Amino acid sequence: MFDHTRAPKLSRNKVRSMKEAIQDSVHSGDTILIEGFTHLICFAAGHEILRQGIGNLTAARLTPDLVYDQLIEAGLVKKLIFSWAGNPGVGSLHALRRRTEKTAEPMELEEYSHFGMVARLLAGSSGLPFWPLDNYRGSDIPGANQSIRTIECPYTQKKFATVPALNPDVTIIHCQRCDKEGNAQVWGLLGTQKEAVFAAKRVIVVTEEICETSVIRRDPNRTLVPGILVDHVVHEPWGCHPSYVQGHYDRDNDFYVAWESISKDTRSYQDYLSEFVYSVKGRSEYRAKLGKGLIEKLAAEPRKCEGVDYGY
Amino acid sequence: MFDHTRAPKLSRNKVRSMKEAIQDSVHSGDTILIEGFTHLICFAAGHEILRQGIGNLTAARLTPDLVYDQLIEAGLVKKLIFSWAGNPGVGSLHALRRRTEKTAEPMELEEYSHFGMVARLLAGSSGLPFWPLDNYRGSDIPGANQSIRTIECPYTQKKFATVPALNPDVTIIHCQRCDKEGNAQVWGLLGTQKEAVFAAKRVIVVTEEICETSVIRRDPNRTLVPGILVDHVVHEPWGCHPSYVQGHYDRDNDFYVAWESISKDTRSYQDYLSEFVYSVKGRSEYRAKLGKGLIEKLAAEPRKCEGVDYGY
Amino acid sequence: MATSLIKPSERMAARASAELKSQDVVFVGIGLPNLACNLARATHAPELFMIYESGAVGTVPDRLPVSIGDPTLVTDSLAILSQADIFQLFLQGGLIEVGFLGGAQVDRFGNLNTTVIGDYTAPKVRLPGSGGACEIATHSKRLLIMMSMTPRTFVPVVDFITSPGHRFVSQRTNAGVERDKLKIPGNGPTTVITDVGVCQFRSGEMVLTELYSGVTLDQVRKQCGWELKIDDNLLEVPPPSETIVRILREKLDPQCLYL
Amino acid sequence: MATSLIKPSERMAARASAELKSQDVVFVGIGLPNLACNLARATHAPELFMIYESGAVGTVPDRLPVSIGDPTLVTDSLAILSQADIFQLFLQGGLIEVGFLGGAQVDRFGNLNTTVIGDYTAPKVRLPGSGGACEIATHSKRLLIMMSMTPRTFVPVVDFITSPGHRFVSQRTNAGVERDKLKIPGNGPTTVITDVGVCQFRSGEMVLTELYSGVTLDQVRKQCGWELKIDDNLLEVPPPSETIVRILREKLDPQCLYL
Repeated sequence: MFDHTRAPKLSRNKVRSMKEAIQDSVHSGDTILIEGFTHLICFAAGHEILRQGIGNLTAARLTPDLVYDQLIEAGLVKKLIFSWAGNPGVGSLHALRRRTEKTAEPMELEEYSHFGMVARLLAGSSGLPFWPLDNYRGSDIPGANQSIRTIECPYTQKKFATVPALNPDVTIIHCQRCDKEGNAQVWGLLGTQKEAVFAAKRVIVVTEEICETSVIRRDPNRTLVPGILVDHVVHEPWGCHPSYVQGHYDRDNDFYVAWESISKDTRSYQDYLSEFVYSVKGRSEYRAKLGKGLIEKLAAEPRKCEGVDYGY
Repeated sequence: MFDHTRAPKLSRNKVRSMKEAIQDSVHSGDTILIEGFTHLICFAAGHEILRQGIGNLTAARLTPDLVYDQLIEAGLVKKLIFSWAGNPGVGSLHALRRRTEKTAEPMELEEYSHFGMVARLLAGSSGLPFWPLDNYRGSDIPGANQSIRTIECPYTQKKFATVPALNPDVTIIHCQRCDKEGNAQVWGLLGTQKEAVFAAKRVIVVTEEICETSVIRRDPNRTLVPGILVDHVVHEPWGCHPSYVQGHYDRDNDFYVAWESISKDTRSYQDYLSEFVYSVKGRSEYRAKLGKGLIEKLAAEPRKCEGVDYGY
Repeated sequence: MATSLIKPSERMAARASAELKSQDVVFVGIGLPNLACNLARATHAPELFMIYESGAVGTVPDRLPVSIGDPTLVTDSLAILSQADIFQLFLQGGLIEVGFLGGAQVDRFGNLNTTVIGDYTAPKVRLPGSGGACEIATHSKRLLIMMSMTPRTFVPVVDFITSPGHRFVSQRTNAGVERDKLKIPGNGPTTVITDVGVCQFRSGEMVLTELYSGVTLDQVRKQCGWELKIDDNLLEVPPPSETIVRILREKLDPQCLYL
Repeated sequence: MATSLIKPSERMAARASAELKSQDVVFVGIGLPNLACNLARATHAPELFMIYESGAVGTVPDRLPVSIGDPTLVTDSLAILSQADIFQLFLQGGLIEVGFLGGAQVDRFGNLNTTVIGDYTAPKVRLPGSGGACEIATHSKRLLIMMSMTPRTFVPVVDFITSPGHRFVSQRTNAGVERDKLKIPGNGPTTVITDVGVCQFRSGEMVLTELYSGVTLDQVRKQCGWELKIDDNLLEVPPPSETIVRILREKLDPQCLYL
């Protein structure tokens, strides 16, 4: 929880390279949150953290997904805060399993349900140290996580669960478009991106497209994150692959399926990281490696909606 | 607070006249909430309640505004739940003042701040009996309202204020467009419309325009209220005057200013109600009485934004 | 089409879809539940109202979503809400009528484990965890469970209660307590759809009420980790019609992602 | 332009605008605060970042908003948020640097009354109530108060503390308590801009630090309901420049809504 000490971020031009933004905002020992629920998971940011080898991280996310599993495989994560750790619709996160099953030195896990993680971010973003939710009665989850506590309603005397605020040192989100000040517009699935940004000490917004502020101002209801929360803006087209960006490119479901066998074995896992992360300088090289065929296959077919009228 | 007893409302065609919708949804003794913060205040609904003379109401709103003052003047309100009762930027709500100052039989008031009212609706919409907020310490408001209580954070042992859930019997909102099922899209100021709808037992959506469901589906992020919450849809262009609808018509600020003298005196107040409420059958007659000049003056100048791409 | 050619997963999807009525508001999970919902929509329940925990409301997917956040769930949906709204307004607000869950283990009271096999701190198998399961089990008015029945999955005591059923017999915190005493808002599991038959809950305990044609009671008894109660009026469920199998195979899951 | 022609409200707006720096994040109220903010934006603080409790963020109004929900605040703003987000994320989240309030009564500790004159249950005057005032006074890092000084408005004890100042001497719940003891997150009132001069707070109590040119200390003493402390280094504030007065009159409030 903050004590009203955050300063608004009002610089006019926050555009940095991914390398600069990560270097400046992500430090060894940080609690990080790369947000995005299936949609808008910024793999480009995860890969840059891998390249810079920033370790000792507490990694928080509802769904660690492949992006955090890669950080775990590289040994950069000391603790995982999460609610569902799998490869959606496919299988397991194998680095995570190797670090938790039959190991002498298991990784620290702090585990909630999705609602619990959402509630942690609601508290963190709202300046409250806790958030109440009607959940967990009868479940063993609170027994496995001492941070889940109870509170009594002053009106009904009913007991409710609470979770503590989550305030990441740095939150990274990806959006369809933002201006140089970081005013970010998102459509399609919103996940907990807004809450994750408002909860964080430092914020990086990665974007498919940098637009003029006038574009933002023409449709202010579309803005998910006001720029005064944002430290750095990174322009990184295709920054989410194999995740997706509505209106830009589809999810690479084949990759998620293939990942099961790539990641099951440490050797092929390391080979993958070596080829697609460590030996590329950044996202444009990565994109080139994907190949034109795949890029064309995943590129979205246009399906534009109508605008609305803001006149008065 | 609900006990999971609400049924979703899945009728395909919910379109009714304002008369039918009010008759069916608003009953004597109800707690009502006509939502809208400056923007989208549905005077047409308030006027229909006046015409039907539905009384004994508990009227809840952050800003009672002129629309509730008229219900008070007509003697239909037994209790007001609110946070700011004035004529914004102009003066007082005179019916309310007559019922609270130097009167033998004062109206019952339950008073919060805006944040407190918002928090009541957050609780009501979220299925919790209370909502915590960091507020009211040092203020006399909790001393004047026993419903504001405190709760102790299980992590920091700090005390926070709580307010109880507000679950209106009926919520009425106004929107720019919705389909016949009540899927409602709103832009411009959002107030607490979403929370008010999710908190209510019955919901009326009044709209400037009824559109095809395909229009809603082309831009699903624009939807504020899913139709499964909605009982009735009323098509009522200019239903908010003297309030406004972004993209349709401006606020009639001159009327709000003129209201100060109309409402100061009971005689002129009743004359107004007689002419603009009781002697008209509905909104189209009211609109005709406004006159072409005013309609033209208030009609919005178009200022359309661009659409976005939902392809994949 | 001979019954023998029909896969158990197809029978499960077909039987689960029959649980859904047009206009039910259902919280859709990934995998077989998703197939079952889309089958219902393609057959007897065209107005099934589907909500996904990713935030998509009133979806009309035109391909089988591989994940609950697939872009096809967004395009042409009625509304996209934040996950805070999905969990607070829809689930906690009591608006979800039907929830769907599966798991690695289930016990006779419908307690589900998707967290660990073995001890929590030193697990034999680390499973994905709750995701939305705990709150779906807490708040859905009706909860449907879809799981293949084996002695390893239908167990006397689950290793971890991720999602609460009707009575809690875990060695952990809630041993012996009943659901109603804890004032859990949703009604708990109502039906378990397996690959051999269907169970309902009587006084909070699973009872086999339907057996798939071609399956014997002996087979079921061997698959279940406890002595499963059998209903006096056990029904035999015929195989799904050729039409339904064709819709499943050709239209809904031609790549056999879940079948 | 002679000083005598300048209205007190113009001096207040001009002096208040000087409190605002470019890039301050300010929570704008209606009336004179709104004029002051827009004057700052039109002069020395073009990048003043304005947020309205109605949900408009980063506004650039091209006419004087008559209400805090005026459509001109929406068009071309940077973002529109729900009021839940404004109060929870921005105010309670501690992102508002400058808040602006006025009231019917203020005491020496900066406690503000916008609720009732007289007894709460049988008031002489029923005022509008808090609106967002209580939470603005609770959470703004700096709080500016704008009020004309009269013996009826600057009172020894306010009839009702709507919005907390630095020390609470109400006959109601919080008599004698200091702000810090209650762990109120914002820093409380910092400056009071009146029609005769400006006060700052020293150890939580108002001290007159600036006197408008043409106003005497005697006049101030007559206007204040308690023995107002006077700063040793009392400054004289010159009248606003002709340019500023012209912007106020011709550009910002030609209809004299607030001037």
